[in-house]
Amino acid sequence: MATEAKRVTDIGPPQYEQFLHPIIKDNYGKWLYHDSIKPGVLSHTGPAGTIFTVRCASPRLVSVNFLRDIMDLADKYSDGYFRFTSRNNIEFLLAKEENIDPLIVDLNAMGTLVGGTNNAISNVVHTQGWVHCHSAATDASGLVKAVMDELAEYFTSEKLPAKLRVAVACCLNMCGAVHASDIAILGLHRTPPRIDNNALPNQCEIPTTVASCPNNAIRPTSIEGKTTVKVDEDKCMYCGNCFTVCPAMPLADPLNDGVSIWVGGKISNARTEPMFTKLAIPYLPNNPPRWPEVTDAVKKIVELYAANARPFERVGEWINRIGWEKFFDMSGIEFTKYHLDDFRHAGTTYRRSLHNRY
Amino acid sequence: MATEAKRVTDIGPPQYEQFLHPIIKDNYGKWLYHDSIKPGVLSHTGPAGTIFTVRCASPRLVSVNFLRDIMDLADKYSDGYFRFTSRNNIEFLLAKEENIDPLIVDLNAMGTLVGGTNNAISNVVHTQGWVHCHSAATDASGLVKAVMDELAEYFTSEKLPAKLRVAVACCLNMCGAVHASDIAILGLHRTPPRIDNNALPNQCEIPTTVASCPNNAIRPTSIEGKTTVKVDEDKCMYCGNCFTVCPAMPLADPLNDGVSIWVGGKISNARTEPMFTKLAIPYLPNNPPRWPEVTDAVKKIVELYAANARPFERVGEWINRIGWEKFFDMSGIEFTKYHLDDFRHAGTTYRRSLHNRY
Amino acid sequence: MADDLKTPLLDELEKGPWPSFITDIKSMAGKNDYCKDLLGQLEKSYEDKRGYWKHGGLVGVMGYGGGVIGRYSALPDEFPGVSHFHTVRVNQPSGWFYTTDALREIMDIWEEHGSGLTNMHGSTGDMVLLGTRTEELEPIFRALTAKGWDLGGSGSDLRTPSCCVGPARCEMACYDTLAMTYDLTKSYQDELHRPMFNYKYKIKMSGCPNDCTAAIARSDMGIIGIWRDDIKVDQAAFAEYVDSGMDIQGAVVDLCPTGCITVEGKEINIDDSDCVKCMHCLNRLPKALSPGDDKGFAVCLGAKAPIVEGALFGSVIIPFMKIEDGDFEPMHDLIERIWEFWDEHGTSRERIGEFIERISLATFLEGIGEDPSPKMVKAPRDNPYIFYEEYYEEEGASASEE
Amino acid sequence: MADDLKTPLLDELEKGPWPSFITDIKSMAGKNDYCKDLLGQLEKSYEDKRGYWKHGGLVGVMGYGGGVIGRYSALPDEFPGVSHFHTVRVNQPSGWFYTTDALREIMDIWEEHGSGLTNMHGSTGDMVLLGTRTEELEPIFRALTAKGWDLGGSGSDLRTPSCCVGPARCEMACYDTLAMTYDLTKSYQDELHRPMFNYKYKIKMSGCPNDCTAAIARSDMGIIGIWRDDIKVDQAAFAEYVDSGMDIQGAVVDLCPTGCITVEGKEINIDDSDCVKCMHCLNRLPKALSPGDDKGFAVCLGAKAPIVEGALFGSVIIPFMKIEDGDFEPMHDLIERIWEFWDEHGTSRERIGEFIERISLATFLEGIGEDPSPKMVKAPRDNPYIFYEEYYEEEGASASEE
Ligand code: SRM
Ligand code: SRM
Ligand code: SRM
Ligand code: SRM
Ligand code: SF4
Ligand code: SF4
Ligand code: SF4
Ligand code: SF4
Ligand code: SF4
Ligand code: SF4
Ligand code: SF4
Ligand code: SF4
Repeated sequence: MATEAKRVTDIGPPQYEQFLHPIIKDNYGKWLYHDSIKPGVLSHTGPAGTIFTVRCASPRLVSVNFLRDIMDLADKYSDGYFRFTSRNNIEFLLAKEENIDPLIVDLNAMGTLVGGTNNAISNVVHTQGWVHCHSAATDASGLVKAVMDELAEYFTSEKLPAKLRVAVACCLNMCGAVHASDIAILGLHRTPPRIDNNALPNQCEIPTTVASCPNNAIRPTSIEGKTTVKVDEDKCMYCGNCFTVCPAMPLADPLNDGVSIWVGGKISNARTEPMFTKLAIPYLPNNPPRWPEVTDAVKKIVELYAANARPFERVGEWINRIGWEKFFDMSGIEFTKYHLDDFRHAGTTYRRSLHNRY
Repeated sequence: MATEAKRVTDIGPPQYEQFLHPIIKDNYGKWLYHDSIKPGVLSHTGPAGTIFTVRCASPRLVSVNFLRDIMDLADKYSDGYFRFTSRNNIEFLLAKEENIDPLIVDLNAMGTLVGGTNNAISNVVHTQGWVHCHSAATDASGLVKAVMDELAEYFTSEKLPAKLRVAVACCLNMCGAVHASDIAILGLHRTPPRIDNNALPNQCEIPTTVASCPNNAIRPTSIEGKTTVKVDEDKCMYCGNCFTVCPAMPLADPLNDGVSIWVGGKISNARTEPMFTKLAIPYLPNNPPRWPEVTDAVKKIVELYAANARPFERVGEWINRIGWEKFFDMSGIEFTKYHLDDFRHAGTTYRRSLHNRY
Repeated sequence: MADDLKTPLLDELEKGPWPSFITDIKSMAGKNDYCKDLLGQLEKSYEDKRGYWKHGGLVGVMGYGGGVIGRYSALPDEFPGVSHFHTVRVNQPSGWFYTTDALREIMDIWEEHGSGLTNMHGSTGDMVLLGTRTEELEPIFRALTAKGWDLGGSGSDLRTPSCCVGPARCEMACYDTLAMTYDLTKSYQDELHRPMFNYKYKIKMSGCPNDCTAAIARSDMGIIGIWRDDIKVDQAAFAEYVDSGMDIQGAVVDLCPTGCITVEGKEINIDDSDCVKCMHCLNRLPKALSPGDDKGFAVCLGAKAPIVEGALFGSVIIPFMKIEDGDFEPMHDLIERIWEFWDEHGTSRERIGEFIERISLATFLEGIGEDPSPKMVKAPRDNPYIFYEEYYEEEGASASEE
Repeated sequence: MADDLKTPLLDELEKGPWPSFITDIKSMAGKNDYCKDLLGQLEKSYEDKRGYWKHGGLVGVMGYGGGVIGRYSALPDEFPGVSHFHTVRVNQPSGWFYTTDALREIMDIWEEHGSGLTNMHGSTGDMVLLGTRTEELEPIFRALTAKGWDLGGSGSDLRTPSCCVGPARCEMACYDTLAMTYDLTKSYQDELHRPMFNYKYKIKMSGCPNDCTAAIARSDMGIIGIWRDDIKVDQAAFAEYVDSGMDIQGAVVDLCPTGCITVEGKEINIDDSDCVKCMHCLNRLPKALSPGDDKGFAVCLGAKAPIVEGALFGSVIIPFMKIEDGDFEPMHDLIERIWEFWDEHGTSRERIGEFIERISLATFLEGIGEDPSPKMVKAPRDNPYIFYEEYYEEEGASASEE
């Protein structure tokens, strides 16, 4: 074991240049253009030549086994250079065009798919779920697998009107991109926290706990001489923020926890400004292992969008063009009181004009 | 004097049908179309024939003398039928086309102008000012007169890109249309209320007074044993709502009261949804009798708009198309911290995208 | 007398092309002290850059709580003519239509009992008789009612409803704004004259989305005409517009907010399923296009000026409704459900728009018994803070409602 | 051993075309108890429809406050392999570029000291080593640092900055996102490793407004590339697009948000004074169009997920800035002004976006010493509630500031 003196800290990450393929190094900052070769395959050209990118899906929750298989392919086809994308796909960076097809064959054999470029559904930004997080109202990796099995054809093709970004988060903390995705799947609790009055006084700071509630539903109280908190159940909308700061206020409720579906968010500035995702379906049951209600609902929205949007129109742009009333009509999704905003800026969502489709 | 028994109440307004010109009665609900004959003159046609409308300006604050002159003309030219518009113009309803020009001659001789139709500046929706209201930070009728003297050519012609609606209000109560006008002139106080601690305990209800403040700047306090209120001057933005409920909190301050200019509001649903008016110039001095700084500023905005907007583009639509940065550039109006919203929904006004003109 | 009155500042406002209110007031200054002293006090305001009116007191006519705005000069010794200078709000006729006979009667009453100055009209819609003394109020009231006129609103009551010219002189009108205004005003005399609401309640009626009364911005309840079926097209009339050389593409097609108009040769086609009834194409082509046959109105609640919570536009509460066979009952029913719920749950000086925002649209709709519709919102919520009311009980798998 | 492990529910997730994380975890289940018991506990979660993890405790490596997420099973007796199951966040290299040599070294360390499961990568950008015991943390840390790797952030600290591929493989990049990420990460090691902020602070760098790292939605500080001059046009390359039969009108011209593109024959013209740099035309025509020469970035502050005050997108605080001659000083200066002001005036668990909204943009700008610009807002204020700071004193007519 190393001695104390040799312990190093605060070195930061390794300098990135050592990980760049020579062609990339030479073209760095000087790229001229890119081309799309086929789904999952791009080429980028600069004064120093062309690099070919082959992108494959990853479940993101991957083992050293999976990664070593990937690395073997990188050694075989891309001079040992590869990268991950901001949506957790894997990109092989090839100097030789002729390596593209053999690499794809090997990737498919490994059990993964090549695609995710251009007007496709790319990988799903997601979270920990029942695999690792205490806060989860649903699983994340399982939902992603179930949904992407249904949508795989949209990953391996570029037949959608535009890019379509799907996100999954297992609780309202939304670790990821739920609030700004074309389609988002959000796990949620639907009943107020149950308070463990024995544990609470030791485990939690009362002022922090009280302050954590977005809706002022938590008040200090005293039970058998011990200071604890109580929750005004009429004011609680199950966000779980109290649980984050106070472990003695768990929300998990197998009977009522479930999943909601959101649509129409976007991040890029292309054409329209970034948009938040909006509520489509307030509640679907947790139905593991394959969440059929959820996969169904998502697939229907994707297909409706695919059939009706214009070229380069993202989901939110499409809905804005046709109007939300038509989206609900066409999708057959019921419009309920839950769709009406009632948080901070709710008033800014009311329709304050006569512009409506009849 | 009438006896008690004969006193009638709650009879409501007279039935309107008795005031309708016979042609109007016959075409009621059956009108086919209208035509614009010249500035200030319209014709409306239905199965029962055509009625000609001649619209003239009114200062709105008018005496029985003025109205009697108008009525004499109505008797002479429009069978005694006339009406007022929602913007306080006067409309003569003529059965005979040949009466149009003589009526216009007589109206001009009377000292008023014919116009306000189509792509014109119509009459100014305004308020009481120093003529009648205790709350006024500026005069209203005088401002209107000063401004419309400058803009009269836009009332009597239809040469603007679209309709242009001007409003004046003498305090933040905005009795009228300031919050939704193409250009608005708003009188404002700029220093906190001065509290008359002697009068207050008798004249005002403390809880109502405290509750009246949009910014929670008012707190109950006690001075020499009497309950009164104090104002947190850092929180006060001079809205005058406390003065409305409590006469012992006057705001008038000749040195600092003044006028602000707002632009880009609209009401109709034509093309775009209704829009609020936005701050252009935070403060101009009160400079009666002719408010040269104000008339100048308004005229410059009108001329900039006239020269740059596209056909049928209202002021707000024009600014939205070119962007606010360009509006401030082109108009030479300084953009200051006062333009940055800091009220309830301020965050919704921040630019949350990269869409900017450089 | 006007002779000894020096108003050098106000005199400046007699110059210029726009009709001068000063010239007009001066024409009265020889006739009564109200006008003479009004000019004097106003001149002083112009010198000093401040108003000289005192906060109004409670004045009015017997049995009425509204309709009069009390006003007193802060300088009664200097300007005794305006020591009292109250306003009488007289309920205007629907659409502001008059005959000279009728209005002359009012002018005579007003010249006898007051300053002879008016606002034709106030921003809410009333005929405003500007400036009289307390002791004149009851005589004025009696003289007016004798001629068939009554007071308007003020204070926390229903304010005088008003409407656009609508079916009386406009081909765009989708419902009878004048009849509705008359009916509502007559039906709610008590609410108009006796303040007992949380705060003021204004109703404005516009016959179509051009909204010529600014209902969406200036009325707690805006009743705005709309149609549900297709725009009616007269292709022959359209061809005439084309022949006239009008820039149809630039002035109409390109400005349709949903891009649902196409023109082929001399034929116009509208994809009505995408039309948002903005009115622009109808406005430009009134001879060729007109609202459909299935006409009615939408009801928008909550518009107001900025005090206290910020300005609001009205928001759609009833996306479509119509009056059939002159039966206003459904409208009364709606209004009463709204007032009842606001009355019970609103707070003092809380406009209905602020009330709805405070308790939330969903709660409000439940309170008045209406169903939610996507037509009521720009978009569904974007935050996940949902109050679920249906949940599963420990026992079985069936959803129950709290 | 995996043999005696029955996971009928999870097995269902081995079917279908998408790569299966279950198959992958199973491949490890023979190798260590972490994976075996993870599968067991997960199967139970799938049966019971709930998670079985306890709230994390405070675990970490010596001298660091962040970089490790403590996690314990709620059923340690049943699943002892995951009784501890902590996450180690390892700071990824800029742009997530690796060589097989480098990553293999990490895999070896991780197989020796942990579950062998990872997230490549976490949503913030870290390499996430998923599942190990407390006693392994220090050894892992030492092994990693020996190979040149360090931990990422967690808790109320600077989180691991991340960036798009940028100049390394993208012709749109307006600044060097990789260099900036590396510089900021290296410069703020203390802030990254030792939580002392009010709350987390995330930085994401995108080379252009396509924003391929979602900086505008997922980072307290989004540094997003932009240019100020004209789009560069290669008309010959444009002519080739035209010749290729591409629907230029439908796919490009009609979709420009400001309508500032016109095409005549085979020539494209852009009115750059109206262009809002949305990227759409460049995206469609990468061979013909590229960002101008005057390139740099905008800084957007405040993006976050909905807890507590609702989700926010970042808002423009610095409309334009650039790094010249590799000198990051101005950027450091900006960041430090921001942190200092937030530190002094923000409250605990208040993200910077919430902080700015609470104190107002104007106050924030004053606090960090930046001037207001119309580029920071969609539109100026629409309410009249203005706090004037300059006013006239009784004495004279000159404006003074409080
Ligand atoms: C590799 C990656 C950056 C990285 O550092 O990892 C990347 C790379 C490219 N992006 Fe991206 N984008 C990447 C994530 C994103 C994201 C972030 C996200 O999805 O979380 C966005 C914002 C998404 C959103 O708006 O919700 C994003 C929005 C775009 C857009 C705008 C699309 C639109 O029209 O809205 C373009 C332009 C386009 O494709 O036309 C673009 C264009 C590109 C180009 C063509 C840029 C170039 O010239 O090389 C690259 C290939 C695109 C492709 O896959 O079709 N990239 N791109 C990311 C790949 C993620 C993946 O595995 O799928
Ligand atoms: C007479 C009046 C109604 C009344 O009952 O009194 C009226 C009458 C007509 N309006 Fe209006 N509008 C009247 C106030 C309004 C208002 C309210 C206001 O200004 O406070 C608006 C909303 C203004 C706004 O958006 O800020 C209004 C927005 C319109 C529009 C929409 C204009 C636009 O493009 O935004 C039209 C359509 C048009 O002109 O193309 C319209 C069209 C018309 C037509 C053409 C309707 C018709 O077919 O007869 C009438 C003559 C228009 C003209 O003057 O050019 N009317 N009109 C009002 C005349 C006021 C005046 O004296 O100037
Ligand atoms: C006379 C009139 C202005 C005019 O010159 O036309 C008027 C005059 C007053 N208004 Fe108003 N308002 C008048 C139409 C409006 C309008 C416009 C409208 O009705 O279309 C508005 C904006 C729309 C709205 O209702 O929000 C308006 C918004 C206010 C407010 C702010 C209310 C708010 O919620 O923001 C106040 C303050 C209050 O209610 O205490 C107010 C209060 C007042 C008071 C009573 C002053 C007060 O503090 O109590 C003013 C009496 C002035 C006087 O001495 O005569 N007045 N007031 C209008 C009524 C005449 C009529 O009956 O026809
Ligand atoms: C691991 C990761 C999800 C993943 O599967 O990738 C994650 C996991 C957790 N996040 Fe997160 N967040 C992760 C990225 C995000 C993101 C996305 C991002 O950074 O781009 C967000 C949304 C953006 C944002 O920051 O707002 C996010 C918003 C939150 C929030 C809500 C914060 C808010 O202000 O709204 C919380 C709650 C909190 O801070 O107490 C949270 C809290 C948590 C905690 C620590 C749970 C907690 O209550 O303390 C989770 C630990 C899970 C576990 O057991 O491993 N996490 N979290 C991501 C970090 C990995 C990495 O370092 O790369
Ligand atoms: S979204 Fe919630 S449950 Fe999922 S990882 Fe983040 S904090 Fe945990
Ligand atoms: S779950 Fe959220 S809303 Fe409910 S008490 Fe906890 S913090 Fe408040
Ligand atoms: S705007 Fe203000 S000052 Fe003017 S009339 Fe209305 S309440 Fe009085
Ligand atoms: S003027 Fe307005 S902000 Fe100031 S104390 Fe009075 S009510 Fe409050
Ligand atoms: S609102 Fe419509 S119906 Fe009424 S006058 Fe205006 S255009 Fe005509
Ligand atoms: S009414 Fe408006 S939305 Fe409808 S077709 Fe005409 S211009 Fe288009
Ligand atoms: S954000 Fe821009 S520079 Fe970065 S990868 Fe995406 S397109 Fe390229
Ligand atoms: S970048 Fe966007 S706004 Fe600028 S010209 Fe291209 S499409 Fe238009």
